[in-house]
Amino acid sequence: MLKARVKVTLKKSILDPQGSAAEKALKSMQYPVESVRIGKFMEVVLNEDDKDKAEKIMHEICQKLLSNPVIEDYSFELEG
Amino acid sequence: MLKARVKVTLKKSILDPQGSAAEKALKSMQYPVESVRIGKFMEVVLNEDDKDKAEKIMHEICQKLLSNPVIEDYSFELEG
Amino acid sequence: MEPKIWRDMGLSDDEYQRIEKLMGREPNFLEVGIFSVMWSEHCSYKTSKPVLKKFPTEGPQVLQGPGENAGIVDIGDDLAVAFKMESHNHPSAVEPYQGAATGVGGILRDVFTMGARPVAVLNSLRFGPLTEENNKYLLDGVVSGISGYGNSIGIPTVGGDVYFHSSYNGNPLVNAMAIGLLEHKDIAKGVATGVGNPVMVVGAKTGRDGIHGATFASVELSEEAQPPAVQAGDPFMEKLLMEACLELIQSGAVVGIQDMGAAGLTSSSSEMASRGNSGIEMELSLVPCRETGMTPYEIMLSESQERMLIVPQAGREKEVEEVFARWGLEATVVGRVTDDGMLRLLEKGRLVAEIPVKALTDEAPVYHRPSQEPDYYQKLKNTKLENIELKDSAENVLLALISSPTIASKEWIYRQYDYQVGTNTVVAPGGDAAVLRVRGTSKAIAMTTDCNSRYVYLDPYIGGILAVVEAAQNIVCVGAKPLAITDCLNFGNPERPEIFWQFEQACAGVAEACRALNTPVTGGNVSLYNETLGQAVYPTPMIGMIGLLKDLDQVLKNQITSEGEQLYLVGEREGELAGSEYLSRFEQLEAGSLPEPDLKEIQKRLDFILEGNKQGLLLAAHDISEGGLAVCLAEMTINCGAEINIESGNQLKVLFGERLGRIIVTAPKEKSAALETLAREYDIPLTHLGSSKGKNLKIKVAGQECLDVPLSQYRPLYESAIRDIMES
Amino acid sequence: MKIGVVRFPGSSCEVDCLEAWRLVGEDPVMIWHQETSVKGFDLIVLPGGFSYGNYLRPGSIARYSPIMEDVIRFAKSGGLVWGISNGFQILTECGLLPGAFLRNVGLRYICAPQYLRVENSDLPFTNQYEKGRLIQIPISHGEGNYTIDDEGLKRLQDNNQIVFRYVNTDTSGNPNGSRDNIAGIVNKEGNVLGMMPHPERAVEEIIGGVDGKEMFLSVLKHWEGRSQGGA
Ligand SMILES: Nc1ncnc2c1ncn2[C@@H]1O[C@H](COP(=O)(O)OP(=O)(O)O)[C@@H](O)[C@H]1O
Ligand SMILES: [Mg+2]
Repeated sequence: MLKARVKVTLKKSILDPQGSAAEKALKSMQYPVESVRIGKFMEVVLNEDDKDKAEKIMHEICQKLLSNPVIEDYSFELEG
Repeated sequence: MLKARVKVTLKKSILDPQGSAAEKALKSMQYPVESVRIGKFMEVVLNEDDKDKAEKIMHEICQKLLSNPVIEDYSFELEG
Repeated sequence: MEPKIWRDMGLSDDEYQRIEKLMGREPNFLEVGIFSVMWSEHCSYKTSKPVLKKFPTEGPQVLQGPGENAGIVDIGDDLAVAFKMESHNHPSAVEPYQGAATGVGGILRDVFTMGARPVAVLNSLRFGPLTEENNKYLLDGVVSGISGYGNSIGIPTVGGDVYFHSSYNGNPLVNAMAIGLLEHKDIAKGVATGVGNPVMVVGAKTGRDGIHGATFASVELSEEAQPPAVQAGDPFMEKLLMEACLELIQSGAVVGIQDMGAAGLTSSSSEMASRGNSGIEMELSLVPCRETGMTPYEIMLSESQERMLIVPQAGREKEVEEVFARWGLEATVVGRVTDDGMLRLLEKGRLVAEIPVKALTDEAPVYHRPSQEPDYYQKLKNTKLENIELKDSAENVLLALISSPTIASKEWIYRQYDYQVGTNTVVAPGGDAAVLRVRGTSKAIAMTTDCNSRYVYLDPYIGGILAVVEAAQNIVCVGAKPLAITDCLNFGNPERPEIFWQFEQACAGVAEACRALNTPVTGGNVSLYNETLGQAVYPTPMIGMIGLLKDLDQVLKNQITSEGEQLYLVGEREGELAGSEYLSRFEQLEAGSLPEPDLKEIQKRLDFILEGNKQGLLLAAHDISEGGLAVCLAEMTINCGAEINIESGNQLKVLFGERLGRIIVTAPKEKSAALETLAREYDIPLTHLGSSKGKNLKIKVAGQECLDVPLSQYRPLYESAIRDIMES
Repeated sequence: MKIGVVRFPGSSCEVDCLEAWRLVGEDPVMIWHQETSVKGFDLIVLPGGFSYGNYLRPGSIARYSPIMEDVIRFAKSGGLVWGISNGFQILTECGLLPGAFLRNVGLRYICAPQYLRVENSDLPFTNQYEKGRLIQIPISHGEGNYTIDDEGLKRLQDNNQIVFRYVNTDTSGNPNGSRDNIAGIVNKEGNVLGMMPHPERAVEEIIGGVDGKEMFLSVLKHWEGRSQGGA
């Protein structure tokens, strides 16, 4: 079994309503915050021990389901 | 300016409907997936150059706003 | 056993001894845990039972009274309505989003477990003032939780009420009501009968969440009270569960079914066995768990959401599994019905608990708590209000009242709720009561929640009456006939004699009004221990009422829509300052003696309105509640102004005095004479107030011009008051 | 006309859509998401609701329901597909329509009456409106904030693919932050429509208006025209 830690972030060009709301709130609370962007963090456990295969699978499921390539980027790390 | 990368995850005992839905979907698409848990990933840029101060600020805003301590855990890394 | 063990679980030493006696031996840890939740106030009603007995619960319309998961009333054509209200106060104080969301989920299960398809949800909310950040945070979280759950499951949230008062600081009230429709033949019950019938757990897996939630709901909130792990809701799972359960009930395979609410598997299994005069034996290792290594104690006490317990006919297990599989859900046999009256629990074949079912239910202790009139009561009652005069211009007072969060439009809240899904919502939130049509018939059902807790605080008996009266008024104002109520009784710590007195008195008032207005109590919920740091909330017996419109075309509007409508006041011209919004806001005084309402007279007025509407004499109706006549008129004239002339009376009391049992109606000019004749027939006071006209609200009292405000001025204040606070 | 309304687990407006079609005299059919063919249908409706709880992203999981493969084929071969609210989200997730959805600006769910302007009335779905007409159709969504890149937007504009825009009459302008006030779009060929507002909730006076009814009548009109043309 391998565990993948996936980060899904909104593309730079896309406005982030959640991030801007958090940013505004933090600024109004007087924190020295410049910007906030909010994405997703996922932990996927795979029934697969071969790192190469796992990597291929993860790319596939990230593109197909876990992220929407129109608005999001993804990256992941695999861990034994 | 410092950038913090924050991971917010649901506590173990808390139900994760999003994760289970994604898990089920991936399984039904025949991927060798054991489990999926979904949390948040945030990037916060701070107007602060002192790492210690930044760390303190990040703990505060994670507890106050970015995570809900009743159901979530958080962790972050600071980067120059 | 160490006393600390049972004491930590919330059992008293006496109660522990009672357990030993009932068991005839020393109970083990798991058994004590089971007793502790079943004997918690939340599950056993040990304090409230003797009081609740006084409610009228019968009537020709009642198909199912208290004692089941929800009450059921007949609406003719072989159709019935199941409805129930429940609190989720403490979980919402700790985690407003999930607390409120799971509150909605729980009450929906209570309704579909009866075989009814939920058609609407209402919510009754009480918070501290929005001048405090924490209360804004709670309101925001609670509303998004209700919205998040109700919207995703696809059931419209069509109404409710919200008040803001400092007594709710730290202990908000979150009560949810659900309404469902069913055919008589589909009524299902929470009973376990038929020796050898299987017992099945269906829906979500059991996790470690909410263990001891029922106990938590039965203590005061304090620094030390350890909240259990918060329960998170999964509305998607609930939706599948609902569809599967309804399908299964229709198949006729179900003997008994009950949701797992407070105290989860423990209460559902023992209550079903108790109602069926049977026993239940379960192998706990068969219960599907979300986490590994869960102990029998954790499995029995978990309050994981979206689970049900089903007893199908023996031999039809496969059918059950198939129905659930179609909806992507698990259904697992975990035990069977026995005839020995025992709740017997095994873990991998090893006996881990064995308790007589009746010991958990019928034999739970009942307390007749001491009751004592609190000191404040006479003092506030005797506060002299005679010398109070209008503090400011009538215009300024009106504008201030209409933009106070308790009175202002709740649109900021209900626009977050999908109140239209199902396309049956005829009167959406914002009216006096919500109205839903019943497809396939010409009928509609009306529903509302109400309780002015300031009245209840000042005089619990009269306040209890008034809560029911207000609900009935709201139902009648949309043209429906009141049918029955459910309640949610939110009070402080009943071990304090003053609180118990409030409870007793308020319930007596509710009972009295229900008897007089012929709206029996079909069920409800008691939420005690609503206190923070020794400070109790105002006593809040929330009333959820439903009514029936035989003819959908007779829905009454609550607002004036065109010029030339004739406005009439049904009832007394003057209200009282006692307990009024005016007094609270402008004199910082919550005091006075509430006049005892004449229920016969009020019934007559309600009948008059229903009859007037039936005869087609009415265009609109709106009851006078918080803020008095001027506020009521302003709410009615949001789209079209009016010129009002009241011949006599004290300006302050006429404009801002409060007194329930008063309703403003409008009639087309050509029907005025007929309406006046009808009023004489019914022998009720009817005063012509004026007519709708222009774009201003103008009011003259006793020949004196006292108010002339353009609706362009008060409408935006009314509509945006809450939004402005919440989004600033 | 043979009309199919797809029911995904978590859909909630499928029955409302059926009822709306019945109101204009049709006899629509519910299609369970696990079926694999839409053969024989003339129109497929993807209804509103919360398919799969709208977990992950709205529409992202429903897009892989068994029936969708054939719906995509059907759409590509010119079949009429009409996605409402969650149905619109599913259509963007599976690429039949461009763009994507973000949470409403303000992060709150909105259920409210909403004014729209009909921008394109030459479609199978809108031929009963005049171009430019203001209509009132309720919205009900938490993630209706339509987004698309500059080129994509230009293509929509140039090809006249924007069908409805949110407009302001009194207080109700753009409710959710949608790019270019977009409330509904079609594909280039004009046979696949996605819209966030709920026309099935605006077909009877008693439940709050009839401005949506023309959409149903438009589809029928279009269909009659086609069958008479012998296509
Ligand atoms: N929490 C809520 N959820 C949904 N609708 C609400 C809520 N609170 C108030 N409303 C709507 O606003 C209307 C007016 O509320 P309220 O001022 O309490 O009226 P009334 O005095 O007639 O009971 C209610 O009838 C209801 O439709
Ligand atoms: Mg009212």
